[in-house]
Amino acid sequence: MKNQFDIKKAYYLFLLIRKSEEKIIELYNSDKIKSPVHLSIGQEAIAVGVSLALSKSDIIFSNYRGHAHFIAREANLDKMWAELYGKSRGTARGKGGSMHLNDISKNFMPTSAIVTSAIPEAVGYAFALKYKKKNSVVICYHGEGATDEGVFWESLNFASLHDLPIIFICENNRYAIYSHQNTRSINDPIVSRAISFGIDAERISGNSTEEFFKATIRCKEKIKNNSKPQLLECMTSRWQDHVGVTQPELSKEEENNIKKAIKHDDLKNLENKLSKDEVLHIKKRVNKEIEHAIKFAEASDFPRSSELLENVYY
Amino acid sequence: MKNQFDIKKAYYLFLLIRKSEEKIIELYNSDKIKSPVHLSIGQEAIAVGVSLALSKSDIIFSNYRGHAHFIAREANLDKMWAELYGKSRGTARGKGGSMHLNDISKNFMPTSAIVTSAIPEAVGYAFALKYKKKNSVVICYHGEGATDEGVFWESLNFASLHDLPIIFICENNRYAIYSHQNTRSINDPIVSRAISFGIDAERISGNSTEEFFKATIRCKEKIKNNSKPQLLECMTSRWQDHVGVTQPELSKEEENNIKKAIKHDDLKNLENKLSKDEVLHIKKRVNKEIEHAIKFAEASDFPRSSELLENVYY
Amino acid sequence: MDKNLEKKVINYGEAIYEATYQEMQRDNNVFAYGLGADDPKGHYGTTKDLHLKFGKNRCFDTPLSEDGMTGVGIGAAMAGLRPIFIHQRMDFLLLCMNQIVNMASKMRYISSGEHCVPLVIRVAIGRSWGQGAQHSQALQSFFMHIPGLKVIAPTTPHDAKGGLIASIRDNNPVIYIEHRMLYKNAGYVPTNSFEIEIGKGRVLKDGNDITIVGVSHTVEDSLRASELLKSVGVNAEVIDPISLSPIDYEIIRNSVMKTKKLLVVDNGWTRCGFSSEIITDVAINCEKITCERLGFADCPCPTTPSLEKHFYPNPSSIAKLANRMCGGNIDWSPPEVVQHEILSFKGPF
Amino acid sequence: MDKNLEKKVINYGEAIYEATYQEMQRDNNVFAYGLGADDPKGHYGTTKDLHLKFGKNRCFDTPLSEDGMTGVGIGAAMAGLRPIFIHQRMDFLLLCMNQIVNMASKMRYISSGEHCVPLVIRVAIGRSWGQGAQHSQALQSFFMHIPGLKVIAPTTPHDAKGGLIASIRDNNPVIYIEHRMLYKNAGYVPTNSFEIEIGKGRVLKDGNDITIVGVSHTVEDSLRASELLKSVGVNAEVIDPISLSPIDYEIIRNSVMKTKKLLVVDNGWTRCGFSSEIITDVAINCEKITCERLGFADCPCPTTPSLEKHFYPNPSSIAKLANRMCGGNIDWSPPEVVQHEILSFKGPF
Ligand SMILES: Cc1ncc(C[n+]2csc(CCOP(=O)(O)OP(=O)(O)O)c2C)c(N)n1
Ligand SMILES: Cc1ncc(C[n+]2csc(CCOP(=O)(O)OP(=O)(O)O)c2C)c(N)n1
Ligand SMILES: [Mg+2]
Ligand SMILES: [Mg+2]
Repeated sequence: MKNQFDIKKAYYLFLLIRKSEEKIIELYNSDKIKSPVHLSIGQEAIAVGVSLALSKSDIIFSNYRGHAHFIAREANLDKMWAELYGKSRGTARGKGGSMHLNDISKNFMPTSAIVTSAIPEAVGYAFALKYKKKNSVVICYHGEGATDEGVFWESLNFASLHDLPIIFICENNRYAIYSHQNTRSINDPIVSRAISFGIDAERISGNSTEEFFKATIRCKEKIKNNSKPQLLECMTSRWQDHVGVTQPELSKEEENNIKKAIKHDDLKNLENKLSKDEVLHIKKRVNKEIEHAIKFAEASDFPRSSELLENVYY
Repeated sequence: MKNQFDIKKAYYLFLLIRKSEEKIIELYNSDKIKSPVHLSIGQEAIAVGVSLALSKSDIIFSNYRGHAHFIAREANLDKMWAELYGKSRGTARGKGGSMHLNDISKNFMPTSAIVTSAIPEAVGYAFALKYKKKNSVVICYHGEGATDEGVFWESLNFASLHDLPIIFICENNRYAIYSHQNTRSINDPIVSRAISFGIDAERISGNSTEEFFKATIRCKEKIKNNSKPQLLECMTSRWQDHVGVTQPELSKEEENNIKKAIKHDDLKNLENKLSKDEVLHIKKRVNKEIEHAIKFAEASDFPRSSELLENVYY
Repeated sequence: MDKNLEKKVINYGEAIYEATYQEMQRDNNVFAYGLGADDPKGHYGTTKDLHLKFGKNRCFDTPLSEDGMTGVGIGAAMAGLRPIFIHQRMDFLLLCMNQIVNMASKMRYISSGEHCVPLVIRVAIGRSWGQGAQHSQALQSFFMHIPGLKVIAPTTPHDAKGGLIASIRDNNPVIYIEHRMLYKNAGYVPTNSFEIEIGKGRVLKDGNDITIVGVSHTVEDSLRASELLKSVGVNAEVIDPISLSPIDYEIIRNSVMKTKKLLVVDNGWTRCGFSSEIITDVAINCEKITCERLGFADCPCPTTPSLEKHFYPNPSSIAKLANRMCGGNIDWSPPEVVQHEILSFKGPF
Repeated sequence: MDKNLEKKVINYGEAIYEATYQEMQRDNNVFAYGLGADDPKGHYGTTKDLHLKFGKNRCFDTPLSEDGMTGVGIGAAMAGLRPIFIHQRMDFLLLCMNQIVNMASKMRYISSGEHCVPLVIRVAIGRSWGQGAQHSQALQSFFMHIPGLKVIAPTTPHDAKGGLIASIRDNNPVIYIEHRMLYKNAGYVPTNSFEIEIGKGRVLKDGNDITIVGVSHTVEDSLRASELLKSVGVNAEVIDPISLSPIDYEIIRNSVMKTKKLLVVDNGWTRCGFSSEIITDVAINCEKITCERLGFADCPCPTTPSLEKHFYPNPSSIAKLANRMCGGNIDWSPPEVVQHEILSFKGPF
């Protein structure tokens, strides 16, 4: 982690996510991918900005929409692809799929398909960090929909009660599947609610990688100084359907919002700040890495049937 | 319901609660009462003040600490006592006990022993009132401890989303069993949290029957005008142990608080506003009613064993 | 059954829709809610456009608050409404256990009959196509365990419709279990409103050699297995219990008295499951019956198809075990039967 | 068992305390938390003053947030701590089902062994003295149903201590079930730290005529019933399974091969319960065994003592049924046995 925003790295990670997701779309109907996928296209800036602000020892909790968080954390892309293919060299030897990625070498915890369920665990992990007097922080990514669940507020309450080192990253794309946030709560309340639960909370608009980076740096600093848990409500939008690779059925208004967002795609903004050569170099690298990952996945075997009953118990 | 505070009636109900609870203490160790009891002594002003502000058609949801709410609603005292005795003429024919009182003729709903569990039901009932275009409101009594549960916030969110006719009466006695509120959340946050969930919320200090009455009237008016759900945080204290009739093990500080509260006992304040004759008359009436209830309970039979399997299904 | 009614071939999803639509039409107190209840896909069409037809107070979306929303349904039911609470996956019921078990199931008892909770909780069981550990559980035994709850799991479109109408009209909380792999199942269904009796099972195929009892989608697989078994001369009787609580013990006892062999194929884990309940009843009440059970493998459900195919019982694993129980060749390998509904399933996820 | 260890007579509650204390001493990663964990009464003394001895980060009270607090325990366990999460009543676990079933039980599987969840969830079952419908449930079958969880329910102080230490050291989530009516039970317990093997049952009394299997407090009642049965010449074998998942099927099978009769006395409802699991295993694996079961009546628990006494199995109802199974006089009315622990129970509530 440096306090300086590294545009090249940001562009590289952003592109790696975008291209991976696009590759998934391309391959999806071939039935090679054995797992439903929740794509992150449109929301990558958050994962990239946040991840660039982290140290190796920081801990990541994410969710079923976790590809961007996984890749931005520089977790093992080969294994991620093998997992999507249901293969034994996958992050969970094919037993988890896209919704349950993990990479322990990067402190990327197994993700859950049940909304909000990993949030109290993230808080528990932060509790353990404090208990053991470690300096790391926990990053807890979640959607705005996750804040509808009561356990979200139980988690925030406990985090604030114990001053735990945790940053909640609320990715507010306004939707839970097809439900707009307004149909689930009034007054756009996430920041005000979080504050009432004793959390330092701030909204970051603009869907800019660099702004998310800076905000995360600020949070980490605040945690160091006053050890209060933090929440960033990161405004963004999801350009694909909730799940799978079909096109979403959108209202005119939402269609326009997404068009606008696409016009301001931060990937282009980052690209514009780099030289042609740099861009070309990164593009090549990204393509190569994705090709490599797909080859890795293709070459891997499916797990043997005896694995069915393995790892139920320790 | 009248908008005028009826001191005589307030004193009568208050005394009826106090004397009933004291009678329970007196009888408890005789093993006639077959049910654990959570006494309301110290908190009666809330139940009395709120109840005097209600109409017949309003709906009450309470909890395991429900004697005061039940009596203040002028629900059937004979049946309550029979229920405490485990007898077949009890409110639940002896199958519910103190923690599951109900009186459908007074719209007093069955109470629950699981903290917070009746709160979403109160909200659901309010939903039904709106659905059926009724004018009544739901009163939902609960402790401050109940606000620790996530489902409390789910309930408030839904109530505010649908503008439901409900008044949450938070009886803040600072304790959940032996846990002080400060060990469960920071910054004394109930009102601010409720507001962030879209609820009109206000704190009422002073433990005064009349103030609780006035506040409830205000809430009912606001519901009529803007149909927003309301919350009153009613500051109070519980003078007995959490459950049973033992004396609580208290810190010096809390002991002093309770001493102070006893000195300002609103029962005495009410009494002081009445003539000697009036007081005497009410005292007599209260004693008679309690005696009657106890006789009723004593005279009732235990349920027949065949009742064991009755009323499991409709 | 329903001899004089006009019938039409519709599928399971349409049957659920029809039941809901007709009941909402009949009774203003019926309303349907849940995550995505009014979304464009309308839960496999089962709630499609109900919000447009009946207004958004009678069919509405909710916040992601399963626990609270269950309580809301209970409270509304106590006030005289008849809510249908819809879940995209049965796994989400784990968030609602307190309300269902501590509140709904006991409301009548703790008020000695003063209150009742006519709430229907519709839950879909998922499987396959990578649904994995958290999106494929079938937890019927939890609800069967609890007095005060009714549980039904219809298999045919006929019973899906008649069962849902009966559930809506029932004054008790009913867990109505549907299986995603059944939505496309077609069959004759009366066009008018009708109820099946909750608590009665159905013999779907007569036979003398062995009794096979399935649950929900495994009834389908048991029927397929019975086809396989014909080729080895085994004539299986296949029973669809339809109602899991109350259970029609009689229909099963009567069948096993005849066949002397019982194979229960659960659509769920076996330990303390539906299958243990059925076998136990038979072990206690019938003499000299050979019993076996099949169900989910004793592990969470893996996503990869290479393992998932060993996780579930299937027509050929059912047939193989049934044949062995009937003294058949233990080396018999029944052919794999194509389960079209599973292969063709591509969502909506 | 533990032949060479120094032993002392202590009660069940003290055994739990001793196990916790010794483990907290041994391993800094062990901590205990839950509602009232540090309150003056310390959960029947089982956590008494631990916050003073080990500091308040190692024994602490929580907000009333059972769901969230379970997740906190899981997360802390994933980070290498060994939490003991304590509940005053098993009924409250209904609020935690999502975390226990969807998260804790599957964490290892969905990460193919990268993670484990060494979390102990201690839960007390209540009964009598008006605890009623919501404070007396015994939901062991829910947890037994789920692969990935271990479940134990010790009866003796010895097994309470050795079982808790084993649970704390186990790398899987363990549901540790204690019964409020057992806290005062006294018995010899090694003073030093020791583990029992999770998954092994124990024959508490040898006999040839019938096998009686209890669970938690009904093991006590089964022993009492076996005393009653002596008077009619029936020599019962009483088995304490101790571990409910994994289950020691062998010890039960071996016993019933000898006695040919099995009576399972559950401390919970019977449908899809512990008793159905045990009887089913025997029905499948052993020949010609007569089976019966007892358990909670098929209703919520009433508060009034006049009905509650019919809700639970008791020594004389157990003895009566066992005697009938052994061909004894069906009109035999065994005397009522005084259950001191129940009569004398007056809280803390
Ligand atoms: C407890 C629970 N309820 C419902 C679902 C179904 N579901 C899956 S994703 C999702 C939307 C969640 O929205 P949000 O938290 O905003 O995240 P996003 O998908 O927008 O990233 C829903 C409702 C679920 N998986 N878990
Ligand atoms: C879900 C749940 N958790 C814990 C308990 C145990 N318990 C019973 S009452 C109580 C205290 C609740 O405090 P509060 O809501 O403030 O109400 P008060 O008792 O002070 O009136 C607790 C923790 C319970 N009954 N239900
Ligand atoms: Mg969203
Ligand atoms: Mg309180």
